[in-house]
Amino acid sequence: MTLTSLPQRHLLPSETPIGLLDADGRLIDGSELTMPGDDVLLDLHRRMVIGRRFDTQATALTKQGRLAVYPSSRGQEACEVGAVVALDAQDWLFPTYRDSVALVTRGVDPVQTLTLLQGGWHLGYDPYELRVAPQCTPLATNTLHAVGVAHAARYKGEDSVALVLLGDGATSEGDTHEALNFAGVWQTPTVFLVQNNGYAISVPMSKQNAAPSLAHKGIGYGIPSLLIDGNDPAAVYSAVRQAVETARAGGGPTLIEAVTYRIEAHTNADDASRYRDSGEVAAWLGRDPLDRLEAYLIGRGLLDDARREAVAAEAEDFAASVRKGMNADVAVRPQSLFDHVYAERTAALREQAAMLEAELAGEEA
Amino acid sequence: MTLTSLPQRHLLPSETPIGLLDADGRLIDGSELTMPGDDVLLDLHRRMVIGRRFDTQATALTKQGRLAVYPSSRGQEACEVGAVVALDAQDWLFPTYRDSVALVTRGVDPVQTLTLLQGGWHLGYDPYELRVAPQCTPLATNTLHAVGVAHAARYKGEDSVALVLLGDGATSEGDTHEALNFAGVWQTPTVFLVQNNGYAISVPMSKQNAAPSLAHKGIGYGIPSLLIDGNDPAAVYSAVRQAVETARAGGGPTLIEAVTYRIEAHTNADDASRYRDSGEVAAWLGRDPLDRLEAYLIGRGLLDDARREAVAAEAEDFAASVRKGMNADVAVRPQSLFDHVYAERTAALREQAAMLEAELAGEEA
Amino acid sequence: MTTIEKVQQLSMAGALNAALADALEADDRVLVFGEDVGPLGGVFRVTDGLSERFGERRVFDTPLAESGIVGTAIGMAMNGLRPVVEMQFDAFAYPAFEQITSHLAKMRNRTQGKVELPVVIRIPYGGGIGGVEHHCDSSEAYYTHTPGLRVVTPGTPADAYHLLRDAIDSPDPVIFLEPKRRYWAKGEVALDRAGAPMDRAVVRRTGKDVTLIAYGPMVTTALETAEAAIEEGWDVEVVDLRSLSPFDDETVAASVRKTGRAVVVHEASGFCGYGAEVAARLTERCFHHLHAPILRVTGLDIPYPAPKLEEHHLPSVDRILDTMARLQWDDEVCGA
Amino acid sequence: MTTIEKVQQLSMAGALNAALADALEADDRVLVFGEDVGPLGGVFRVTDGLSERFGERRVFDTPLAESGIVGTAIGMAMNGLRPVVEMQFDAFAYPAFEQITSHLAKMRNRTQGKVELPVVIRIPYGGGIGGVEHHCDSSEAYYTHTPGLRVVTPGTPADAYHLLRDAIDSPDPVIFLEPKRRYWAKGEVALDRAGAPMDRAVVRRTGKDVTLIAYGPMVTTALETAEAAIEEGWDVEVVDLRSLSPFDDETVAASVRKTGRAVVVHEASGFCGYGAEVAARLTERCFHHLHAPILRVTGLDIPYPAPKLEEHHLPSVDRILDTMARLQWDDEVCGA
Ligand SMILES: Cc1ncc(C[n+]2csc(CCOP(=O)(O)OP(=O)(O)O)c2C)c(N)n1
Ligand SMILES: Cc1ncc(C[n+]2csc(CCOP(=O)(O)OP(=O)(O)O)c2C)c(N)n1
Ligand SMILES: [Mg+2]
Ligand SMILES: [Mg+2]
Repeated sequence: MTLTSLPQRHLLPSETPIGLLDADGRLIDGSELTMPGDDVLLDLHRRMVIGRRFDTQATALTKQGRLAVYPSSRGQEACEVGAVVALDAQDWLFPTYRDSVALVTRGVDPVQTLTLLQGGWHLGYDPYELRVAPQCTPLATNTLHAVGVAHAARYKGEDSVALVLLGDGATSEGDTHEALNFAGVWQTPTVFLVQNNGYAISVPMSKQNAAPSLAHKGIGYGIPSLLIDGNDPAAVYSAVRQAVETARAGGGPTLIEAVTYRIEAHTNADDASRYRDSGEVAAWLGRDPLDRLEAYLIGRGLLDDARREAVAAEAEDFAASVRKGMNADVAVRPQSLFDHVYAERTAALREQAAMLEAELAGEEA
Repeated sequence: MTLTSLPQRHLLPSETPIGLLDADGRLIDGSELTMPGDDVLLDLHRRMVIGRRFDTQATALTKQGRLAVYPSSRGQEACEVGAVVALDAQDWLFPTYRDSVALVTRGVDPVQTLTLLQGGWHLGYDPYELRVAPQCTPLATNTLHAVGVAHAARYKGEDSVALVLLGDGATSEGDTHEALNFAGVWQTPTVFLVQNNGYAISVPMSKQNAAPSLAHKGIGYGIPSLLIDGNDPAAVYSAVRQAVETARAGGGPTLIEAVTYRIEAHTNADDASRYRDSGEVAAWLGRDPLDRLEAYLIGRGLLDDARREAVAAEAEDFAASVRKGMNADVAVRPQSLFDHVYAERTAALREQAAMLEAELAGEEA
Repeated sequence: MTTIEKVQQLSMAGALNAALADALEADDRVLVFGEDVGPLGGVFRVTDGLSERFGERRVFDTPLAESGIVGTAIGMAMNGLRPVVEMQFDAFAYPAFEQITSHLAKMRNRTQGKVELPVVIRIPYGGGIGGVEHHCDSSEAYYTHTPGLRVVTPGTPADAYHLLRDAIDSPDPVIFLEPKRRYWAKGEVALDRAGAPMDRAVVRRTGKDVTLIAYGPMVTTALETAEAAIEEGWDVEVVDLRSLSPFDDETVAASVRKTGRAVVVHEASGFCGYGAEVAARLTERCFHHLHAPILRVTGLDIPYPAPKLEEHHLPSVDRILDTMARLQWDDEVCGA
Repeated sequence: MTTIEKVQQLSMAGALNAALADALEADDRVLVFGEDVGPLGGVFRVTDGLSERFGERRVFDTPLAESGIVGTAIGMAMNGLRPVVEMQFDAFAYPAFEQITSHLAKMRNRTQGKVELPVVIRIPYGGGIGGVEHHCDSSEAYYTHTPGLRVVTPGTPADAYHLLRDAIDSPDPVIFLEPKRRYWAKGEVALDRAGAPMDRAVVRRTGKDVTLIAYGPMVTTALETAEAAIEEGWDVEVVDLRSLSPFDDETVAASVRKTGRAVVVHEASGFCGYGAEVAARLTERCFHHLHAPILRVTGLDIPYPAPKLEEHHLPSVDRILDTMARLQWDDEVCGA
């Protein structure tokens, strides 16, 4: 009996990551994935350049003390950008702390994106405006929210899809399992994109999971899964787009594992030299997602120096606006502490607000 | 490429449950499983008869108010007995609330087994005596304990294996996922036996999981898995024995799904007519695990009327001893409430013990 | 005022069932789900008949995973629905603790009020039913210590109806604790929306000598104690808190200032139990009115015991009376 | 008494590291595991160098799953080992809540003492470090309300060493709360086993006017307050609880009876916080010695705020002094 003849075949991923562009930006023949149109590729390129510039800018802001902490997604731009571009306006994005580039790609104001890391409040943007859930820190917990949002969309007769991002480490949490299971049983329009960037802080995949791949988890929930090259922006876009369309059409959830690499340390506060070789990083730098897309686009004659420069200039402007926004001092309003605990302040909160008010008045006096 | 040529093939279960004896007790040709020896089969038979008698006795005790509640495993004796007989003395058993028959099969005193359900204390036996963990009520939580015990055994250089029993419903809990993952990564000598008895209280499999089978979860953890006929005692014994031997030899964990059926309601307090047809029950009664083993043994000439009667008489004696033990009034010692909260009573517990002592003295006076 | 047809004799389980039915009827954003709440009608039959009446689209069984239930409810509420979920027994809500504590309680705050989560988590709690381990916990203090959650618990069938309707209508997440030993006790229930607001305590019996503060399963016990106390010559005022968080300082402090003595009763273990907060805050607010320290009658500081021993653990009328006797009735009173 | 070589200047993180190393050295049943505790040495470097020194068999990284970490630790302890596990931050222990509450706390009780679980769960807790959401919770009350758990927290580097050694040796499970804002503060540490028993409070500063009760991160703040109070004319006694559960009634009540006034301080939200228990039980025991109600200075009843606002949430020297001023210094005193 051949594998493909098995009823379960469609639930299993390929043995190795599939892609559309190889590490040198050459088209891979006969890929199962569909090559996106040129306009999409150019859009991916432009957004990846901006995303990367945003990322380096944010890292720079940590050095100036303007951000408390920043988890960089350098090297993961194919996922951060490819996945988001594959969404439509009515779709939902559920990002983690690492996915700031995904947010700005979605159109969230970069300064509002950084509010969390700047320390002014836990969230700077309105999740309903662009259907972007708060960046989630407790790992894997938002997978369930994405399933719930997707289920509610179907209940209300809307055709929106929820895309949730999670890391390799987060797949070990019980919530990931419960979310995949609920999605499988309820057939919710949810797409799970695991960015397997090789590490959960310091912990490598070998200590995290013993499966042939993380995508092999799908079959345990009756969820079709894909194992893709996460440094190939065309592949990420294509896989997510296909999954989103399937979900929108009522075909249920998909699990995608995108194999990529975290080029920087876990955050600026982390010291990656304690647990990995610089040689490993160097090897992955050679598989850079942006370089490969540029090589392909140049080869195809779609990207010339003028356009590259224009995009670079746009990215610089973007970074400048981020710097400007972040250099402005954040006005924090102590009384706001009491405003959003409940729909209305309770009597106890009114007492505490009065105490704080008096303290602050005393300090001023 | 054929399925068997894939590196992942050994991690996937068969498409349908495999067995050694069909529903009529006929030997299945060419099974992947190894037929146990005649002595084992006779032992399984004897213990299944006793187990079933114990089970009906316990149900009867609920009617007389001697037990607060009893979750019957009628119909699941192939699992309850087959799995336990496959263990050696140094192995550990992690049972759930439903697995009282597994306990008595392991040799736990039946009255001590029923202490929990009688309400005298949460546990009546010493878990170390026969390496039987407390029957576990919070679903799936004991899967992790079994992984921990197995890991500790290897750390200490012991060759014991931990077998954990869980239900189809329990597979949905996050803890099951975490346990399978830890076991896979650490390669602990743990055997997971899922008794898929069709229901989690009232909830059928169709609302619980969308995978081709529960055994298909194994591959997501790199754990080899087996899908077996859970009403075939020879198959259960053989599968568990093989998994135990693999684990003991350092080959790591195995996930086994045994497809069986809960003949009775969830517990005596449940009303199964609210959620399932009697026709379904009738069909499963036709696949009775004990009948099929008897048919096979009789066909083989291994079981005659004399032996059947002897076993039945032994089971009756066993039931009588259970009745006797359960009719004895349980002496509860109120002061014991304070004895096992910490290794030593705290000052606060001493105060509370004195209060209770005074109250009881006052009542007597 | 209620029309006569709307007043019925109902058990607490029946009143809860009526509240769910009326809420489902009133608002199709309301969904009811959890383990066995569909065709079975829940292990306590609180959701009896609802999936049949409203369809399995609105009242349904989930896979067996409490974090999953609460986590997906959060998502649904983010997307405009009003989920009412059931945790089968108190201790089985613990797997959902992270979702409750880090998300349900905090979402409004994190998002500066942009995202609100009108989720109700129904949890049968407490003992007194001869349940085996893990089936009798009183877990209220875990939730009341978590800002952002409302925690309410009915003591009567009428309150069961009213508080559950209010909880479902609340823009805040509500932990709705159902005293399982009182599920079957009947009372008169007005199936309307009148009555005390969700966050107010109610004086169930007036008295002048001592305030007995109770909630949930202990309301009945407190009222029995008040009757028994007559013989001791104590006129007991019984306050039913109803809302554990927020706490109704006004009503309760007024009673304690009047009587000058108070006892707070609950089933949960005493140490860091809810009664500690009640005693501490009332002492802060009423110190100079107190003739004696506020005392607590609570479960012992032990894991919930096996059925045959639970009577020694649970607050009883006698234990409450013994405690009242320690309220320094004969002392020289000062500071009042 | 300690030999001179055994006394070192260490940060609290360093003292904890030394305690782990000495425990690993002393007993090969001790294992240290959790997220990133291996080669990285933990995000706070508390396990720095341990996996290198003792090997990854004894000090190792686990998959990323807190329930899994605690659940497997329980199994290992059942089978004779003494696991010391780390939860990376306070709020990330919540996924393990069921394992902690229903198993770790109860196993001894369920099995009538047959199975004991000498597990230590290390949890960095509290705020004051500019951490983003979910990184600054003070979750002690969830654990102290759970019978069967011991809960301890050091206020000084020396106590960090001693309490952790004691916790690892304890036959009971211990929730070991590490005040992360004090990780880097240095102090003199005697690397021996002398000192106060694990379950005793310690008077850190004697005074006669008011007892200031603190623990963990607030011990330093309390001592600073005591110095500042001199100017106000108040002679403050500072008690460091060390053991939150069980509570050392004897030491603390003696202090409060002596001073007649008390304030309890913690970072966690006040409502149903640990301070409620402290105030309630001391009021029960010391009522007639009190000149004023026992007051609490705690975090506000809000989710832990963002870094730029945390100063308003956390108890400060000024807020404690303001509270002390409300202890009715001029009133006619009665009942003492
Ligand atoms: C429940 C929970 N446990 C622990 C943490 C602490 N933590 C933050 S990020 C991280 C590693 C996550 O790794 P992964 O999921 O692979 O995502 P990545 O950071 O690589 O993007 C850990 C352990 C957390 N945020 N939530
Ligand atoms: C964590 C948890 N949630 C809920 C329950 C309540 N409960 C007890 S048994 C049960 C059904 C379990 O089904 P399954 O795992 O299939 O085992 P079976 O009873 O069929 O043997 C439920 C929901 C529980 N014991 N633990
Ligand atoms: Mg990662
Ligand atoms: Mg089942």
